[in-house]
Amino acid sequence: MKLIINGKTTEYQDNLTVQQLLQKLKLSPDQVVVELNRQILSPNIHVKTELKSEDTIELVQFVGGG
Amino acid sequence: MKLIINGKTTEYQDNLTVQQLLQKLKLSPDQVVVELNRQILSPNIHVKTELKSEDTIELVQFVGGG
Amino acid sequence: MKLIINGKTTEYQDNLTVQQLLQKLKLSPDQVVVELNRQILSPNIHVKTELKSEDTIELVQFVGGG
Amino acid sequence: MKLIINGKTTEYQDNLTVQQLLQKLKLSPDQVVVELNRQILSPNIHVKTELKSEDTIELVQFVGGG
Amino acid sequence: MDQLIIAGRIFNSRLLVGTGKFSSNQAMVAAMEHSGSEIVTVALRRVDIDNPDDSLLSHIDPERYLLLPNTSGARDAEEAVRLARLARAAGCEPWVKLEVTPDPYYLLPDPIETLKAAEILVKEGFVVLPYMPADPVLARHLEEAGTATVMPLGAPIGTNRGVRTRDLIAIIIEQANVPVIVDAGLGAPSHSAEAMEMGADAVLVNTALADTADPAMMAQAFRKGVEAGREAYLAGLGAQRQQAEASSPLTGFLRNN
Amino acid sequence: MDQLIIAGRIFNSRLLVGTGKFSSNQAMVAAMEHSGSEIVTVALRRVDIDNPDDSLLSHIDPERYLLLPNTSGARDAEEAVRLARLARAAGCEPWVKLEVTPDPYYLLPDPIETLKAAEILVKEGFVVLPYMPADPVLARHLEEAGTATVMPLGAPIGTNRGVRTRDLIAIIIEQANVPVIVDAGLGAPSHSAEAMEMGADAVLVNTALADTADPAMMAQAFRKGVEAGREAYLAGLGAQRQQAEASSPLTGFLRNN
Amino acid sequence: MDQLIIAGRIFNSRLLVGTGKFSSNQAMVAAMEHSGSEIVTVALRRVDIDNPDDSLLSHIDPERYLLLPNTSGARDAEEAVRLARLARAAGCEPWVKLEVTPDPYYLLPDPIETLKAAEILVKEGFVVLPYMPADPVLARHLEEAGTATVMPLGAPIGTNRGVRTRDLIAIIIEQANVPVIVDAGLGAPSHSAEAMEMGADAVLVNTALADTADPAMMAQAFRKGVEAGREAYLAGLGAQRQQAEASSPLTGFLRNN
Amino acid sequence: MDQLIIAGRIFNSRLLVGTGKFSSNQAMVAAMEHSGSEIVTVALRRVDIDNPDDSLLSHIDPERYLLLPNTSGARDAEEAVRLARLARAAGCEPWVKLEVTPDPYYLLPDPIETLKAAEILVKEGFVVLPYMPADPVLARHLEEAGTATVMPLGAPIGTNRGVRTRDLIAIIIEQANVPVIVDAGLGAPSHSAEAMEMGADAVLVNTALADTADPAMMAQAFRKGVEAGREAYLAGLGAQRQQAEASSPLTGFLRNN
Repeated sequence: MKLIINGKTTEYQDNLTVQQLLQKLKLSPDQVVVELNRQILSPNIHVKTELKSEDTIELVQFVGGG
Repeated sequence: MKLIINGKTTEYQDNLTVQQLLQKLKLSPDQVVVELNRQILSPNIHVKTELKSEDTIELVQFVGGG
Repeated sequence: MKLIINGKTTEYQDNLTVQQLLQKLKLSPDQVVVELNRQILSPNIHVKTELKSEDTIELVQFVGGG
Repeated sequence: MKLIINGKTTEYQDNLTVQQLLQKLKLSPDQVVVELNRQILSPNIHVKTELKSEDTIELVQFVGGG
Repeated sequence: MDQLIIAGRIFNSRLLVGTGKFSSNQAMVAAMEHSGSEIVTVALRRVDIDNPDDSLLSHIDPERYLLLPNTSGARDAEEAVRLARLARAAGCEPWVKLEVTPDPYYLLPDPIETLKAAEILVKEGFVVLPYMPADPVLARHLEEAGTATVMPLGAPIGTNRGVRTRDLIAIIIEQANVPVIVDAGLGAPSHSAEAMEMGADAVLVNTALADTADPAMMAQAFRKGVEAGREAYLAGLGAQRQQAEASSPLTGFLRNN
Repeated sequence: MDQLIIAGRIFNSRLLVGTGKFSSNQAMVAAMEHSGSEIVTVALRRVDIDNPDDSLLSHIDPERYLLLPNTSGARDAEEAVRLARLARAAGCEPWVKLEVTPDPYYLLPDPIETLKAAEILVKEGFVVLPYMPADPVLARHLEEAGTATVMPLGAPIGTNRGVRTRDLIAIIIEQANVPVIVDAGLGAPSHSAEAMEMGADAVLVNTALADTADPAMMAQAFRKGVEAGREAYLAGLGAQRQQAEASSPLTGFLRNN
Repeated sequence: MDQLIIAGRIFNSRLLVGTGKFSSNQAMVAAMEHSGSEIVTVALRRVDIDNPDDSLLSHIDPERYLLLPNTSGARDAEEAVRLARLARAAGCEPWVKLEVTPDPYYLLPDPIETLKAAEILVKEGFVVLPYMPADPVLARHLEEAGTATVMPLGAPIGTNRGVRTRDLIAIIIEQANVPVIVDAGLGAPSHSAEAMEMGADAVLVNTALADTADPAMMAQAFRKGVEAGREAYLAGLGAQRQQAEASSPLTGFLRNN
Repeated sequence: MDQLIIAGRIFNSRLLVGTGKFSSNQAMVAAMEHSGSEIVTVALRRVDIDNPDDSLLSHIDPERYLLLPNTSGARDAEEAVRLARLARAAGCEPWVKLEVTPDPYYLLPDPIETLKAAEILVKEGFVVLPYMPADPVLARHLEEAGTATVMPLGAPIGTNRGVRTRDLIAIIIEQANVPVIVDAGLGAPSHSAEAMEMGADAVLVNTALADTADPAMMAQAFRKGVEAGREAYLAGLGAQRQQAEASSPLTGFLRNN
């Protein structure tokens, strides 16, 4: 399955939910916000959201800023 | 005939063209621009433009400005 | 006896020491500095300093200043 | 004869007048001012002013300045 | 008691601080604490998948500070709105420091796109604090659009040049019905004091705190500068004079004239 | 700990205050207390024989404040020396703020007479703090004459115009080996902070405190302004830049470019 | 030869003058002549029916001056467009100085409505010279909309305060691809020279010429000020320094050290 | 006709130029000619015995320019007097620009030594033009000593920073009975125009002319700047305002309100 994550394309063998993807990437859901195909996902649906090939995912977090 | 000229209402006995109005007001057509009911009139049609009651006329000219 | 005090001339009947003058003027010696004929007097000699006619006395004190 | 000219000491075999010194140095009298032992010399006495050993001579001229 | 009220919320500090460019999180936290600030700005960025840094948020006590996400990096209204929504989704309260800066060199705010984004975000229920040029007419438009404050720039971000737009900020302060927060360019406590003496309601500082050998002491200095300016404004400053005026009585010196 | 040392004496406050022109002694005392100052200036005048006002001194706690008599009103060195001697005779310590101002209109200091008086007073054992033009060469002459400080003016007395002589005061600070105290013209806390940020050792303020609706609050504001400027100076201020510098990271926004 | 080109039209003067507020038409004409200007602005107003004044135009030689009608008085884009069309109908060339100033007190330009009007007028074939805030991003929007110049304000109209928006105008000049004309607030020839030294292409002045005892001499003074600033810009100004630099050689004075 | 009179001598130009630091004598001469100046300053130095350069004087037409020798390099009154005498012995008229600058770094004038030298030189029949700090009281002392002018500095020599001592120079101009010539630090024509608008009688420029790619054009620019400022001063400048003032009539736009 081909996913475009933060602008980079990556191959994944098996199917994934958003929750599983975050686990693979070692990201805790309360640290990042997930945007799937330009739609913001609220954390509570990570578990039941299946990813499909060509999905575009943005993972963002807070950093220092003025 | 009731004309609203530059915001003031005035009564006129007989019918008037724009040209005749300017003559009455002693204004030369090359000094003023005439706006009739929000439409700008080019000088060459002053003569054939009949005014009717309730017409709104703006007569403007250049003054000093920065 | 004629004394010039702070620029003003005053007549006094009887002889005076500096101490007596201050008493007359109701000025406490620790509030004012006395200059007698351009010489600064230290408080401890007020009592034995006799004034004579034509003496010029300056009485100064601290006031608010920047 | 030892002359201190503009801070530098120089040896001269024979006696010199100020005029002769300027000639040796290829300096025209109307371009420089001569100070001999802290006394300013007017050009007209250059010719009759004999230099002696240990004389201190300053030769100055105009340069650009603000 | 003298308090700053933004969108109905009460603050006792009139100094907002940014969290960018600090040499370490420790330096940042020290600066935040010494500043006495109750509002700190943060930015949103993509996670670096390969080495995700530890979360900034773990260093900021949400009981003590209101987290104010900015939309820095947005070049137009659409990008700014998108960032604001992401920030809210991250669990922040719906407050946003709106920044739209198409020019990456001077990072100056875009009046057109900023107003457009403000109108959208207000409708979506955001409390909008817009970074803006020192433009009194634009300030009125933003206020009419429902922004919670206006944040005119004193000088371009990070220049440390102070209140270079003084005349125009004075007009904004005179005309505004929402708090005026001077943002950007304040490089020294004297700059922050000057802004407050003019009647600004608050100031926001970041570069000046991050860009020093001792962020904690500098933050404390700005805290005092802001308080000094505010208190002077409340007490009432004397007018500038052309002629001198003696501070000591001139009459009655020891001479007769 | 950061202390101000003048003639070997240690002070914890870097704000000197004048006692002139207050609406009441109560207002003066309140300002003195809130300023945190440890040095207050006073002037000498003839007693008004007909109605002597109550002594100023009864309002100033000598344990708390060093009384610094000035020579205001003096138009030349001779008058200044005479005033200094009278002040000492009044029981003050031999400290004097030397002021020689021949022009009653702008009250600007006389460089020639000030230096002359300084040389005499130093010989007589006075600790001399001379009010002076912002003139770096004169500052060196005074220092060589043995003055304990130099006190260049920021702007003419009472004008509230701030550090208008900035370039020259910066040179004085750079070259001085004695404390530099900026005196006169500082009308707002931001002005005092600016002077301290430049590296001044202290400032003296009077008119700005007396000439306000709330002297106590204004004095506190100046106290904070002076501390803010000093701490910023110690922490190290960033340089002014022509170009902007982002306070948020610019890279990695949600776009692919 | 150094010429100003606006919308393909060549001008030898870089000073535009306004015709408002002169004590008499004679004073206005004298000022125009001594200014050397080739572009003069005029306004449009309702005729006073009861006593129409003599036409301004009879005093302005169309061979010598390009008449530039402004839209002063317009509070939004619609009114500005209406005024521009009337001016064109009056026989002027389709040039317009676009002014949209909703606030009658400070007369500051509206960035939103100015851009909106500019887009309409450019489409209608006008050569648009927009009066605008000193806002570099707005300048780019206007340029992209097709305006012939940008005219950032130096200070609010009629204040005579000079180039108070200096930092921002410098950025506009650096980034602009159309002539930058500094408008409003220039009260003295030194102000106009400063703007030109910064690299402005031209300046517009009115109040300063009308508001003086001798408009003709003041106009000549501004002419020289503009030329002086332009020539200095072309010759290349030296940088400001913190340290002094001798203008006379320091070495080799009459001493041995 | 508006003329400058110094020591009874009439000049039509109010711009004095220095001859230092030019890249070539040709550049210097071109600058002198385009400046319109009638007074040029020169310095005195030891001849370099080993390679004496060609005389500066051969490039300066004595019919056209009054040669004004300065005492640059002098560190005290004695050295200044010695240089003045040497200059006179060189055949110059007894005019001297008095400079005493003990500090080789900032080259600031010494108020004490300058006054001392002025008193000596005036007694010896010199026409003395003293370079001085912007110190109004010192200006009076120099005037009383008999100097022909006072020459307060705008900023340290060669810094190009402009009239940084503005407030004090304004007081000097107000009080002086001799011509006030602003010297040093004027780096742009706008600076010279500003000084003249304030009422200065003349300015002296050197570094700004030598330190440019085109000295001739820069000299012409300063000439125009000086004339512009002078004419504006004579015509009468308008006051600065806080509020805007319309340059177009505001009433009677095409609406009924």
